[in-house]
Amino acid sequence: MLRIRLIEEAIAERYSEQKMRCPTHLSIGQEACAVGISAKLLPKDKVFSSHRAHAHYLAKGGNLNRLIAELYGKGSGCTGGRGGSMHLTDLDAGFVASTAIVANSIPVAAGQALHQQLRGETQLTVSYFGEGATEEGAFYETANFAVVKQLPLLLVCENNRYSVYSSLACRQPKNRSIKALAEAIGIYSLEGNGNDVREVAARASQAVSHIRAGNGPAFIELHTYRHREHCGPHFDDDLGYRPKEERESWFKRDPLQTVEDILSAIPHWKKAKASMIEKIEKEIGEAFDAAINAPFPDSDNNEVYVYAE
Amino acid sequence: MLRIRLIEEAIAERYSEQKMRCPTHLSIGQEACAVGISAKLLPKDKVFSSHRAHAHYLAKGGNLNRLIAELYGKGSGCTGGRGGSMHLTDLDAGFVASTAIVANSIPVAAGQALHQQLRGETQLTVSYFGEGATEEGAFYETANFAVVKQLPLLLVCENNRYSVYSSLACRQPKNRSIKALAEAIGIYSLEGNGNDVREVAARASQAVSHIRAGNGPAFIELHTYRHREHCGPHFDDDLGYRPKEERESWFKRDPLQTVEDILSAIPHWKKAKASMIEKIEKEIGEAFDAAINAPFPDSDNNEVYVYAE
Amino acid sequence: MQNKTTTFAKQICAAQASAMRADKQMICMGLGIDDPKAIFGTTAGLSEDFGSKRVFDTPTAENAMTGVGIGAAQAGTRVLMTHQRVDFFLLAMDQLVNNAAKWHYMFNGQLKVPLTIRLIVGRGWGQGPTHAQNLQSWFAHVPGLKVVVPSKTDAVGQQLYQAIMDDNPTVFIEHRWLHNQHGDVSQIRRYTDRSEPVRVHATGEDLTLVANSYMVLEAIQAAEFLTKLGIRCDVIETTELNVSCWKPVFDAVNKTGRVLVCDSAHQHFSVGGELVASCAEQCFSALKAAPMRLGLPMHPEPTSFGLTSHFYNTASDIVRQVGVMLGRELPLPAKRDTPHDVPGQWFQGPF
Amino acid sequence: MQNKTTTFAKQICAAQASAMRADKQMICMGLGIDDPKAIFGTTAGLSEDFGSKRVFDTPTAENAMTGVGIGAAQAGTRVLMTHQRVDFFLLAMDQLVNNAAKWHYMFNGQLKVPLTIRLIVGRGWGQGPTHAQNLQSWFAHVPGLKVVVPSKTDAVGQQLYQAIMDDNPTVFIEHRWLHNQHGDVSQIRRYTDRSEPVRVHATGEDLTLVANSYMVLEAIQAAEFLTKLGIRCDVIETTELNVSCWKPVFDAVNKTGRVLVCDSAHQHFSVGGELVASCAEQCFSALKAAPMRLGLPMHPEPTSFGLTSHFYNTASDIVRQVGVMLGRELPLPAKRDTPHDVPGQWFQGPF
Ligand SMILES: Cc1ncc(C[n+]2csc(CCOP(=O)(O)OP(=O)(O)O)c2C)c(N)n1
Ligand SMILES: Cc1ncc(C[n+]2csc(CCOP(=O)(O)OP(=O)(O)O)c2C)c(N)n1
Ligand SMILES: [Mg+2]
Ligand SMILES: [Mg+2]
Repeated sequence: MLRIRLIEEAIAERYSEQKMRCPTHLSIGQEACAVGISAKLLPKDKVFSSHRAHAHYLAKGGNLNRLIAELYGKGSGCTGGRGGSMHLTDLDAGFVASTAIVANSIPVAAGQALHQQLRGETQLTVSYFGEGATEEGAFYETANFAVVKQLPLLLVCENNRYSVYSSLACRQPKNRSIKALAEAIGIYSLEGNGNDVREVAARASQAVSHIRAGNGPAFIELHTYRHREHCGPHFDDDLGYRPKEERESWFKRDPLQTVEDILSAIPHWKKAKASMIEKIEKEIGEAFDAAINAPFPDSDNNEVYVYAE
Repeated sequence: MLRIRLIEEAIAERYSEQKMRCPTHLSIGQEACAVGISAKLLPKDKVFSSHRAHAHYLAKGGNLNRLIAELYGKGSGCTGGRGGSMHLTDLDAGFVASTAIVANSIPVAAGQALHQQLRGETQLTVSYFGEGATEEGAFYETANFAVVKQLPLLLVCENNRYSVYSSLACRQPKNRSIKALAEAIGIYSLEGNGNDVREVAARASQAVSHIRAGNGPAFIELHTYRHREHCGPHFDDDLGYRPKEERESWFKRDPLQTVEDILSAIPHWKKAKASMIEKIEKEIGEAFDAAINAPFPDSDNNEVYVYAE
Repeated sequence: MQNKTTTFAKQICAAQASAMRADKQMICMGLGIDDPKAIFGTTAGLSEDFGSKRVFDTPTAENAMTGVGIGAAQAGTRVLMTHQRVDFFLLAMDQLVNNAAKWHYMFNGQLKVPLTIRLIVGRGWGQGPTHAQNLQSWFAHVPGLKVVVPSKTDAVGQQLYQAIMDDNPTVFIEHRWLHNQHGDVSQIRRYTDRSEPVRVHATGEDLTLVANSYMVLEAIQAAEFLTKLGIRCDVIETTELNVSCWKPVFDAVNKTGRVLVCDSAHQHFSVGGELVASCAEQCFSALKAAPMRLGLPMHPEPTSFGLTSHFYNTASDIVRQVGVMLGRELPLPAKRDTPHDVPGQWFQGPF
Repeated sequence: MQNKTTTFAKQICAAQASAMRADKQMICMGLGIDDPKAIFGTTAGLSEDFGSKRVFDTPTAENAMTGVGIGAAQAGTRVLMTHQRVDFFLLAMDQLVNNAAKWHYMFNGQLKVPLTIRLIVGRGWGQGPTHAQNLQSWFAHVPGLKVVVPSKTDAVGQQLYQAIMDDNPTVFIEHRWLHNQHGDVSQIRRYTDRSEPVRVHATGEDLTLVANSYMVLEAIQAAEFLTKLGIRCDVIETTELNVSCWKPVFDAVNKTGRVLVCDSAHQHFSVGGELVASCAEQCFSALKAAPMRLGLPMHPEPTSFGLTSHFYNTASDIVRQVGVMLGRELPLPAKRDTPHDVPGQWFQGPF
């Protein structure tokens, strides 16, 4: 979690140099969701995500160097510069794909789960998305199908209360419980504090057991909050679209702080943390150096891979 | 109800003459839904429907002559032969439109309700659709928006258990309650026996009061059963896609029989009914004669109305 | 091994069965795929032969189900999906264009999407504005999609088999009036033994007819009639809607100097338009007359029998247009004896 | 009354405000329409001026919301909807094509749909495969839709105003790189005082350049450069994508005998294709050289800065192609000093 935070902060810091030239949605503030869920996954489980995918990719074990290189549009990026931040993949890590159209990777994840079911595999598939995505019919249609077919699919909704600058008020009814909605569709559904990694892991554990026992799909709504602007590196609370009290109360519940409060009781935590940070920063520095020094892909190959052979 | 039944039976009888050359979905068996709902509507309320629209159109007061002429593709049809059975309209009666794509008139109905709300009118809008339509994202997205905006919209789902030849098993989870689903979306939701016109009217009355009191949209799930084939005039139970017991039990609960059981207690009912039938058959006969004798529209005008002036 | 006892629909069935045998993991899904009518008979017996795990009906949810197909396909399960009308598939454009068409490219070749989508174009018996659209030009405009538009019973089996076994997302567009077309059974061959993306049905010196889908049958009839008048036409079918496959068309037009495109969709911003444009670009110096096209008028198909008599182009319209291009008034073929809104006497409605 | 202080985005804003004043019932909706960024500034102030009942944000549900817009429009409320990218609107094709485009026709003139849909085409700064598509040819292929593709600040206000006040469903496609284009303020005029669907930006005898959207600016630059070389070109903009409005194009091509179409979308099965085809059909005997087009290659826009340097055509590509058509090697304009993936130095990313 600390690692993801440090990586994304490094991205944020360097973004203004204008060398990472693609739309970038940071997960800062929401890391506990990805980390808590991933803690209960096996390497062979598959993961799909949305435009806000860095944390999901990294928590599943996605390659750091290839992520950073992708942001720089380099040939060594995870899609060779073709997809950018919104289209990540690391098949070795089981992170299949993230996509930029709201909700449109959800049905694809269900297709992956269908494949797993047909092969009789014990793997499962996770689909991460925001609460905004639950307004799209694609979410609903997929959830229905997943129940009909009893697919090994874990739907994870990170409810950060905003879709770009839009609050819930104009998008969902007051008192909407997305968890209750998923339940009415027929999915085994859970809910939790997305800023508390232990709680997320506990819910993930329940959901994953349910699915691995062959009981069909599960759904988890995680309440959380994004720290930075929707797209880009900055804080944007000067824009005033999020109430000050709301923001402050959520920032106080920063998922890293929550963990810190617990870990700091451990003897020598400070020292251990410092050495962790040192190691991570070294790794990050190397990733950036490698990315910056890597060559751009050759645009002469732009015609390659339009069609599979 | 009797009138609608007799009209549709006349259509069925004459369909094989191959003069009504368009896909035609009969409502026979489901008439109580349209009649019970319409009983609680005012002329200025608006109605939208799906491919199976005859009963909704007639119950709202849609013109019979123009319906039959439309089936015959004549210039005197309600769309001058352009739309056919699946695209009915009678603006004078408040029947705005039916459409042939599953679920796609539901959001349009919500738009009509939005218009009513913006104008501060006390009218409401009804959207009729089948249980198959609730599998489409369009239903869900519309329901969500209707609650957010508290629209004067009545969603009526006629659950006849089949989508063409497909039973619920491959389309919706076991134990799915569409009513409960609508409730979880946030709509005031009711459910009832769609083959009992009094029960339908009672539910309609509740729903309509809720809406007219300014409390936002309502939803009614009506359980019912279609008697004929999905599209076309015949019975098709030789195909065996509907269990015999299921079919028989539903046919026993024919909505007309249910009413008959009550009315037959009235003195002179037989005579009254016979004279009603006579009157209706005369009306039907005239409608068919007029339609058959009417000229086809002039195909030289095919370019007219592609664009509004 | 050939005989006379098959139809277009049966060949489609056979192709699916062959593919399911060749790839034991392949699945087929679609609304009504296993119902008593079996999508106009084109999927008859599949669920019985391959089981309900591999051949299954779905909820009415075109968009998500397409995404499911993409997801299973990229995971390694070959997928065939079927929709009873092109019009219904409009709901699934996001999945088709933003995912299926782009994933192989966007993920730099690491993923591929062996997904085939069968779409059926309605016509006649009051199909009307929302059951008769052929949006082939939409699909052809999208890089990453393959678009196959079959027309003949002798080839459709192999064409569908290839589309299925191809590792790319392919839109396979069948015209409803072709399903009952009789013809020779032809063996489904190996995948590598590909049939041509462009088929030459006739050759001539005077003019090149280029057609797709049902219009191929009309073009062949027109050419036969014209032959009797001493006018010899090429009849070329663009089965694959991909300009880079169309060299045989350009060769033919360079030979005849005259091209008439017979399209099965609306006239403008169409496949027909692309063919005229490509011929103008590639064969300019050989052209003896303006390249021309016949397409559907720029309004929806009306429902009424009384309104559709001239909506679709027939062999007669083709002959007339050839006359215009040759500067001669030509006699026209005799009127057909079937009503204009049905594919043949065997059809008793409704679709 | 003219001055130099407006931009394309501001004119779009002004047109919406004018329309909302002219039609007191009109509504505007769209994701983020009233947020702090106001759709790249194109809706700034609207919700303040006209209230949140008439200008409102919506759930992320493109398909149903389009249906809602259609429903309100046919009921008598004029509707404007805005989407931040064309790509997102792929979810709404069923409502657009099966309902909006067809209702006036299908219900025999009894209903009409005064709905305008603003769509924005992304480009550069890593917009990539799913944020940079321009599907204008799709919309133009559908009878019943009007398609307007503006390019210049002096006209965009009137063009949008007309689109809104028109009683037909209109797709209004704005290129993201145009929003900051400076220009003269021009008064929004009455609806009846229509601007032309085809605009002539320059006239010449040697060759006709036909362009749409952002490519109009490139074509104008190319023509200016060519003038210095003594080559005089027409520059004609097809603002409305409707063949029946294009007589000025055909007149021009009949005059010059040479046409180069500069399209802003993928090359094949495109608006550019339709223009080439229509010119070949209508101007055949006047043509001195094969009609040509420039469009985007048939693969998605890759994201990386390193991959997009040659993806889009510029004035330089136009000049080179003109040289090819005239059989002369021409000098090319100097390279620009802004990075190729941003509209100007002012832009600091991300979109
Ligand atoms: C279909 C579609 N509509 C709109 C957008 C623009 N968009 C990009 S991200 C986003 C916000 C989605 O909100 P949510 O799902 O809650 O995710 P979050 O950004 O909060 O993580 C929107 C509306 C899009 N990419 N796709
Ligand atoms: C989007 C779409 N998909 C499929 C169809 C084909 N279709 C026509 S009616 C129908 C059945 C719909 O079932 P339901 O909504 O329950 O209505 P019912 O026919 O039972 O009244 C189907 C699948 C269609 N018209 N539109
Ligand atoms: Mg959110
Ligand atoms: Mg049903």
